[in-house]
Amino acid sequence: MIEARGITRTYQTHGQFTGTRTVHALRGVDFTLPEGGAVSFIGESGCGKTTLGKILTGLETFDGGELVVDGVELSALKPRQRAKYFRRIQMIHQDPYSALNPTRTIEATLGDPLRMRAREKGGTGAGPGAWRERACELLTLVGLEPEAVLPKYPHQLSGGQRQRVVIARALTVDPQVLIADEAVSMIDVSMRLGILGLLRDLRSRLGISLVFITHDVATARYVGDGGELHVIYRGEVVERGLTDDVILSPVHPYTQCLLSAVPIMRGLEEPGPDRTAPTRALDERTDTPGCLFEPRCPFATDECFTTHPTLVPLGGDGAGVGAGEAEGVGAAEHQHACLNPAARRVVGVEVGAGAAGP
Amino acid sequence: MSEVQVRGLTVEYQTSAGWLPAVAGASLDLRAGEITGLVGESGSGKSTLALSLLNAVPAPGRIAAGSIEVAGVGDVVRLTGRQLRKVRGGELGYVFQASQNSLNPLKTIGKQLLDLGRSHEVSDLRALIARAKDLANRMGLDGDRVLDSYQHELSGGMRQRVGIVFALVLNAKVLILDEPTTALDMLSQASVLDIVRKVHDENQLSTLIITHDIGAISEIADRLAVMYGGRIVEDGPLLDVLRRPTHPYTKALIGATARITGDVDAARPLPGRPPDLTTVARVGCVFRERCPFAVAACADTEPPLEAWEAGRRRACHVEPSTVLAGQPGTPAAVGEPA
Amino acid sequence: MAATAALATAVRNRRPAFLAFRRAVLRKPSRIVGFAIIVFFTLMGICGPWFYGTLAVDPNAIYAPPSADHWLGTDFAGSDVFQEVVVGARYVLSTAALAALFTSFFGITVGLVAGYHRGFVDSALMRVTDFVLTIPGLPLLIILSTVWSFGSPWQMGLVLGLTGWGGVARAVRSQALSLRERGFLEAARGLGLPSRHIIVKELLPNIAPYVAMHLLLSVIGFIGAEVGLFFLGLVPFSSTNWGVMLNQAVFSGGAMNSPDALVYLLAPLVCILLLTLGIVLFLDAVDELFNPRLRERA
Amino acid sequence: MTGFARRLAGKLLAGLVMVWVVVTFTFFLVHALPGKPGDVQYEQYIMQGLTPDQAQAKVASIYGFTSHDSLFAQYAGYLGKLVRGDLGESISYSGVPVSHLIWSALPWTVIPVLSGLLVSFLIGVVAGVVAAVKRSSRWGGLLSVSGSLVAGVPSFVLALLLLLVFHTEWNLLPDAGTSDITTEPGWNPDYIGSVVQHAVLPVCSYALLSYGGWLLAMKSSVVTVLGDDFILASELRGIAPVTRARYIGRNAILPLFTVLALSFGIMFAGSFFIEDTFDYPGLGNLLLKSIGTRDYPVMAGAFLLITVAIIAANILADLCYTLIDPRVRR
Amino acid sequence: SSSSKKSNGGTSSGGAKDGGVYTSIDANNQITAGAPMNPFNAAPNMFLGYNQMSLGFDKKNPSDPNDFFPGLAASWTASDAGLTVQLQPNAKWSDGTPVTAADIKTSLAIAYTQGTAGPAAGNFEISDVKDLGGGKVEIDEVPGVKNLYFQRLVLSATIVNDKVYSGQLPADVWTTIAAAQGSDAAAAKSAADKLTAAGKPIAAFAPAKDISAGPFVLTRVGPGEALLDRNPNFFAVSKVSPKQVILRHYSGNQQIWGYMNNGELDSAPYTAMPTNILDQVLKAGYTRVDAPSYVSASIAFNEKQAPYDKTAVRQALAYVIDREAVTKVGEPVGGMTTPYTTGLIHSQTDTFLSDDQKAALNAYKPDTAKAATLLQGAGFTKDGSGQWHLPDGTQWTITLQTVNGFSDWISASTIVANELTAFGIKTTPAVTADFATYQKEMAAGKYAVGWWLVALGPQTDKAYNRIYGSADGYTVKNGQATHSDTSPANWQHTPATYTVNGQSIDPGQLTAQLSVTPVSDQKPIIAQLAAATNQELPMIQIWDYTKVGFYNEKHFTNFPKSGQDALLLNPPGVWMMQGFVQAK
Ligand SMILES: Nc1ncnc2c1ncn2[C@@H]1O[C@H](COP(=O)(O)OP(=O)(O)OP(=O)(O)O)[C@@H](O)[C@H]1O
Ligand SMILES: Nc1ncnc2c1ncn2[C@@H]1O[C@H](COP(=O)(O)OP(=O)(O)OP(=O)(O)O)[C@@H](O)[C@H]1O
Ligand SMILES: [Mg+2]
Ligand SMILES: [Mg+2]
Repeated sequence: MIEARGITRTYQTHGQFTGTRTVHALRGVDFTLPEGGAVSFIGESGCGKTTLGKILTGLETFDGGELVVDGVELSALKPRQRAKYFRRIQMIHQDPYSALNPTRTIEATLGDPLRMRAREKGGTGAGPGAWRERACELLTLVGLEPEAVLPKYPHQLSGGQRQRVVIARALTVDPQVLIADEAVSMIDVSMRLGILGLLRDLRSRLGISLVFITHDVATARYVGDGGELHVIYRGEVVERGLTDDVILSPVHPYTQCLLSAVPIMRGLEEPGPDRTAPTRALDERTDTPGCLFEPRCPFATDECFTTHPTLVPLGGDGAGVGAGEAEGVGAAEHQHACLNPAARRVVGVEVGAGAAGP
Repeated sequence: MSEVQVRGLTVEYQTSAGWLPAVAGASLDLRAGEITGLVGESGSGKSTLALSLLNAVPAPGRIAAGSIEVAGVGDVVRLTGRQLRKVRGGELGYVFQASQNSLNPLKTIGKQLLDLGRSHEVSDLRALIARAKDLANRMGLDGDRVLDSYQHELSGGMRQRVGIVFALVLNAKVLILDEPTTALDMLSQASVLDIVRKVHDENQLSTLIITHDIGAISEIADRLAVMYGGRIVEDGPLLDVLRRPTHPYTKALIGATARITGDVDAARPLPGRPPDLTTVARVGCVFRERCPFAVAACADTEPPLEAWEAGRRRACHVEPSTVLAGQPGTPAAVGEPA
Repeated sequence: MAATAALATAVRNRRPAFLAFRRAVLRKPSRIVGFAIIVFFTLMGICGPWFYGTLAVDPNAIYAPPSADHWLGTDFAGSDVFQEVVVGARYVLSTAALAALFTSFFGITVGLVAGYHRGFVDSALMRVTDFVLTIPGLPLLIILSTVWSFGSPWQMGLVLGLTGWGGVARAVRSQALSLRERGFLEAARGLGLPSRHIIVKELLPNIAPYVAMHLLLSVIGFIGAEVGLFFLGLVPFSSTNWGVMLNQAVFSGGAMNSPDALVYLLAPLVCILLLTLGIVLFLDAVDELFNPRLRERA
Repeated sequence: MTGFARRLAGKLLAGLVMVWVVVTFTFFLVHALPGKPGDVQYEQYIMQGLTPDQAQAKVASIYGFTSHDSLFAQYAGYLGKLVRGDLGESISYSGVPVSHLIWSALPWTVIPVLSGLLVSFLIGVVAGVVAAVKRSSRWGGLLSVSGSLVAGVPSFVLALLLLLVFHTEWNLLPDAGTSDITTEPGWNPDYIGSVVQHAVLPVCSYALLSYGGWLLAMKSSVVTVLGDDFILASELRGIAPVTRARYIGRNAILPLFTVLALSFGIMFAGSFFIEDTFDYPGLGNLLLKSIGTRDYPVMAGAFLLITVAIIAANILADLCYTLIDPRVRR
Repeated sequence: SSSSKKSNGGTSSGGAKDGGVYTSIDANNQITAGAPMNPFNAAPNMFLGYNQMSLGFDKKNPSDPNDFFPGLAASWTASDAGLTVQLQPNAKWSDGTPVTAADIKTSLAIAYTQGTAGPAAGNFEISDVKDLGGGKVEIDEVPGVKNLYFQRLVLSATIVNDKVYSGQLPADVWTTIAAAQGSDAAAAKSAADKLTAAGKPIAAFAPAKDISAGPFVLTRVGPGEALLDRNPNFFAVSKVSPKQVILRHYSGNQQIWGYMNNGELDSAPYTAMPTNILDQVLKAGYTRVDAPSYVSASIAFNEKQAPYDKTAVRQALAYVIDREAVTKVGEPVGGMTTPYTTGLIHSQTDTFLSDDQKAALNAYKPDTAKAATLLQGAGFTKDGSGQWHLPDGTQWTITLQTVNGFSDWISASTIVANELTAFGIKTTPAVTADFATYQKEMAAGKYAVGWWLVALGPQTDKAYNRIYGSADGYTVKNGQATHSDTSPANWQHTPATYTVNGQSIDPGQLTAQLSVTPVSDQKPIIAQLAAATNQELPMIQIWDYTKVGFYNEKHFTNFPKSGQDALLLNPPGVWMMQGFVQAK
């Protein structure tokens, strides 16, 4: 469905007083998203997740690599032609508050793309009121009551409801891929699960593929069922594999740090035995010839400082040895970009038998 | 020994529908050396409660009833003017919800620190600076550099830590943190929580930490209080509450938290949407509409917050055992739209 | 069937807008006053000349004091000052309104296009905007007035409008730039909605309160500018209007020195002050009219 | 600081380009104007009793010959002279250098505008703070409305009203000119007193004119700052009220400095209304007079100077901002 | 106010008793600080009769163009060679040096460079200026040229100081003048150009200090105000009472009204004013003095534009307009309704026309019936609603053009428009922004009907020249008129000949003739022109202006009174030389 090959994106920032600075937002990201599949990206703030999402939806250009949608290389197309492909990829914004136009009712918000869609399809859309039916249908699909929601303005809805409307709007153009960038981080905890469940539902019911972008690994796990997890650090994927593989036996120290940072429910869970933390805070300005994570890595060696590691499959004894370089990989293999890979158990595990758990 | 005793605190806001309580009859103790976590959904009144500890409810709000006894100070609700100002920052350190923006953008951190010292008539400003640097260093900041920086030169996590420095530099014994990690990513959140714990322990503080993320709070809190619709609906020792939630809301909240391991399908979203000032039930239990255990009594009498076990309190008409057993009658609603 | 449904929706949508307007205006007495003043002058501008076709000249009643016949007295030619104020309102108001429309139109178009498209279009348009902003409008206008005889309100309005749109364009652009990064606009682009649609339906409503406020405020500004030009006698005129009245009161009526002519001077001055007051008072309601969030507050 | 210097240089360059554009624009505009300076003078001579031939000859000798160069050649010549600071010679004051006229008019615009601006800034800012703090009370609302009203009233209306009250009615202050002619110009108390007395009304007009703007700007700025988190945070830290007021004040006033420089430019451009009303011999008045007599070089010169003032004010505003605000300073 | 606290103190440096400060307005000068103190500048800081002198001062006597008050010349006699002038025995410059023949010679040479002299009718032609000694100076006219106005032109020439100005003149200026007046046309042309070219530096010349031969010396020029001190070396200093003079510039009538309202002026020049202001001014203690003004306001037609090419139309309009009422609104104080349109002001009509001739003139008394008859005769029709239609059927509308700042015209237009509209011709007044544009557009034929000043006298040839001169396409040279219908200044487009009383006349030619006819012989020509103008109405005269001046006896007495026209038509400086204006 979507295949990204070595996507890179650099920004030139012109500080008011500082000179030009180059920010490498993405440094060669590649992944394949099969139909109905899911890929999750996790990483800390500023590592390029949103940039990736925007590139995938055509809101941002990339300056290296190739994006292939349905076998078509997009860089070969004219911008106008590209739009058609990008339309199949829809973004769900992080902030449901700004993702809906505050001056328009939900009816208007959904109506416009639906009418446009109907016009494109030509006669099949039938009567002028057809879009309204479709709107109701979509709202029901995302678990909202159409009659109650349609005439309302965004500010009259709760965060969770808004996010559902956002999803419904994305569905108006019959997308094949949804990009969810921090889709639940601004939503009240109690309602997050509902949205995550909805996304998972859409995958299974409509066969929509999902790119899930987050810094919260736990949520990635909820939608990325059977999909891949990519750990991204300063624009570079440092580890990837099946979601559960990566969570349970991360080999890259960065992944381990990220996973260690997931709070554990004391009393219900126990911290993993090998919890680690980065030795210092992120400084995007440092440039090293070697591993980008080396300055913060608790396990860094001299080699890390000089050699830049690239993604390699986990060594023969690992769990996720895959089929290699063959096209159309079935189960994704577990890869990492670390010179000293060592699987560590860092995530909290449920307290086996204790007090009652739900 | 309680450092802070909140009794029957009611805080109201003026709305177009009149004065409505954002916090109703809340009673809470902050004990020395203990971190109390306060969780609840958005709009449940957490920030309002925290601000009223400093008698700083923003307009158009007012403390309508209740008392807040702070050890060595007395009832904060009765304080005014200079005395109140001295207590703020002096005895009660507050770390702001949006701590990223809690600093004057036009002044260096050091200068603001001096302002703070002068405002509290600290005689030895040099010592104050030294203490601030020390605090900063202990939180993993470069004290010298930070004091010479402007707010915009610091990252979100650094500002959060500077906020804690400001709260503690005058030797406050009580530390109140409102959503200290909400805007931060996982790594920063972990380090901030870590620091809070460390500082708390080193200074033997009474800490109140507010969040809506039950996971985050369980990392560091000793006690847990759960708020809903302006009421504290349950409290007790953290581990105990997490293991044995006896209020349906607590139970649901724990159950709605995404976990990194275990059965994905075990977690369930809460039905309905959280109430706000105007939609919260005026009579009966505030949670009853979303409560799978609701009984007839819930509709007309509000359950009081009462101790039911040593160190545990709850406000529910349903028997603790019923809730613990997790066999509700008929769920009130499923799916979000209520 | 579908048509009736659409009609029903339309009706449903229209009524709340009207109700919201009424509610917003009625919320404060000051707004009612402001709105009433605006309506009063608008009616004066539209209907004034119908009431008094040609102004009667009465050489035997020059500078008559206010009386039942002449509410505000008479002028140098024995014409009724009140009638002159009423008749003179149309030119002044329509010119100012046209100028405000022109500025808004140019300003919004340039601002939106620049802010939305960015890149080359943006920098080109912004250079032009800078130029318009830099050229001092009023001095330019008085120089232009020697070439152009701003005979009709259209011409005057156009010229006033052409010199004044820079500020709006800048402001609209910066708003468009910030809105552009807002989620709903990204979403609209992602959905493949046409640019025209996005600009008109998504961007525009969000800057509407700003634009409306600007429109009202610039009406005051333009009245000041044009009346000033007439007052200084810098532009030719062929019929009476408030600026002409001021000019004649001061320069041929001696209103600054003669109490007889004072009413003649004060009548247009007070009209300008009143209209300003009306707009100022009403402005407060504008935000509420456009922002559904504020509108709803009962 | 090199970044700053580069930025400054960039601004200046952009300013120069804008000046050039404006010069070009005015040159061609002014040459497109109908009516010759001689026509005006000619009719005056006729009315003084000269025969048409005499008047014609006199006009020809006074105004010299009109240039027969192509417009473009004239333009090139004008630019060339301009680079050397030569704005040409006045026509209606035959032969007097334009720069001389402009320099003698300039102080009579700059000084009143500046003092009016400063006075209104001080008063407006204080009133703005009051209006912001008391915004929910009746007085606060009244203050804001009065501010908007004054801001909306045309300048000449204000000037006329001032003149009516303080000159015609009470005869407290002179209505025209810059000083009493019988006083010897120079640093003597009589002259300075007279200048001040004559400047009161124009300065008041300028001040009134911009006072409302400051009030409104300061009010909204203070309201914004009051809502900023750091103000609440400082309250929660027990910062002394005086210090907090300083925090609010500094943060609120900062964005106004940009406006200050800008409004200098705006008032400069609008000065002719007030200068005409008080017959004050500033730049605006010079421009008006030169238009009346079709004195192209003076017209172009005055217009150019007004534009340069605006451009300079813009640059100044920019620099002001970067110097004061640490967020953009480096 | 600024003048109210003027002190009368200070040491007296002159002869007469110290009269303090005299404040007035110079209506002709835009007093500008920084403009040169040079009478030849277009905007000079020089004030005729105060610090700018001529040999004599024109009494503006319509029946004697050579009637002058003595100025620097105590007396003069015309001779065949030209004019011999006896300078005032005591005439001195303010620096103490005497006024000499050299000063006269330089000044007259400068006049050539300023266009006021030269080989054209109406300009003098001087062959030489001779110092006869003893203060006698002889100014010789080029032999063969007999300019009627030679004496008048010499006497009214501005006299400046030779030491100051001769440096600005080319050394060979008199040679050039001679060439310009020579018979070789080509050489004359190039010499004339040379003279004009020499004029510019003189106009721009800015002397560092005022050296005056008049009663006052310029001390200081402020913006819009000039301060002059009494010249202790003035030949008649004992007659001059004021110690200082403050002259304010003229920025508009309303400003003068304001000054008078506050009693700030000792005398005020002519200003148009409405009655309410007149009352106000009289109340403030001013005395009104009237003097004739050789100007008349009229509504003129562009006869190239239909229907104004028809005499009947112009006559009909004259019958509709009630000039009495118009004057009352337009110029109630300074205007006198003109009884007949003749091209001259009323008093001159009285002087030059016999009673019979006057009786034959049509006064065009308001008579709408006559107007209607005339129009119907010309093929115009009136529709049911009372609107007049042109012969081609279109509705007749008039735009009556006036100029901004001419408040009397603007006011008058209102009532004219009202009258015409009431008659059935929809008329709107339109105001052009300034006079330059007005003239330009008028010359370009843009206005069909507009206001126009006529009867500019006192010389009758000038008055008629205003109607049948350049505005009508005539150029007059040496009493010969040439007509061109395409000349750029030609906007009136009156026909080249009129038939009056069955006799065909060429008004342009007659006007040219008038300029070379002595006043005593002008009557027959004027009779013809007046009758033609009255019949054909190239313009409708509405009112004759009166020069209304004011004085206030608060500080000074002995002002010229009404009837002393010759004085009143001169600036107060001339009054003072004559011993008028004495401190109280
Ligand atoms: N338009 C832009 N111009 C310049 N730099 C940019 C731009 N957009 C993003 N960047 C930079 O690219 C990097 C990646 O940004 P991105 O927004 O993709 O991060 P993110 O992973 O989404 O972070 P977060 O978790 O905070 O949302 C950052 O360093 C950011 O500063
Ligand atoms: N200034 C105010 N005026 C009126 N109502 C207010 C005001 N501030 C808060 N409220 C209401 O009071 C209730 C409690 O607000 P509070 O900010 O204490 O909630 P919270 O638990 O901190 O929520 P969050 O998690 O979103 O920070 C909410 O319903 C809110 O709408
Ligand atoms: Mg992001
Ligand atoms: Mg909160």
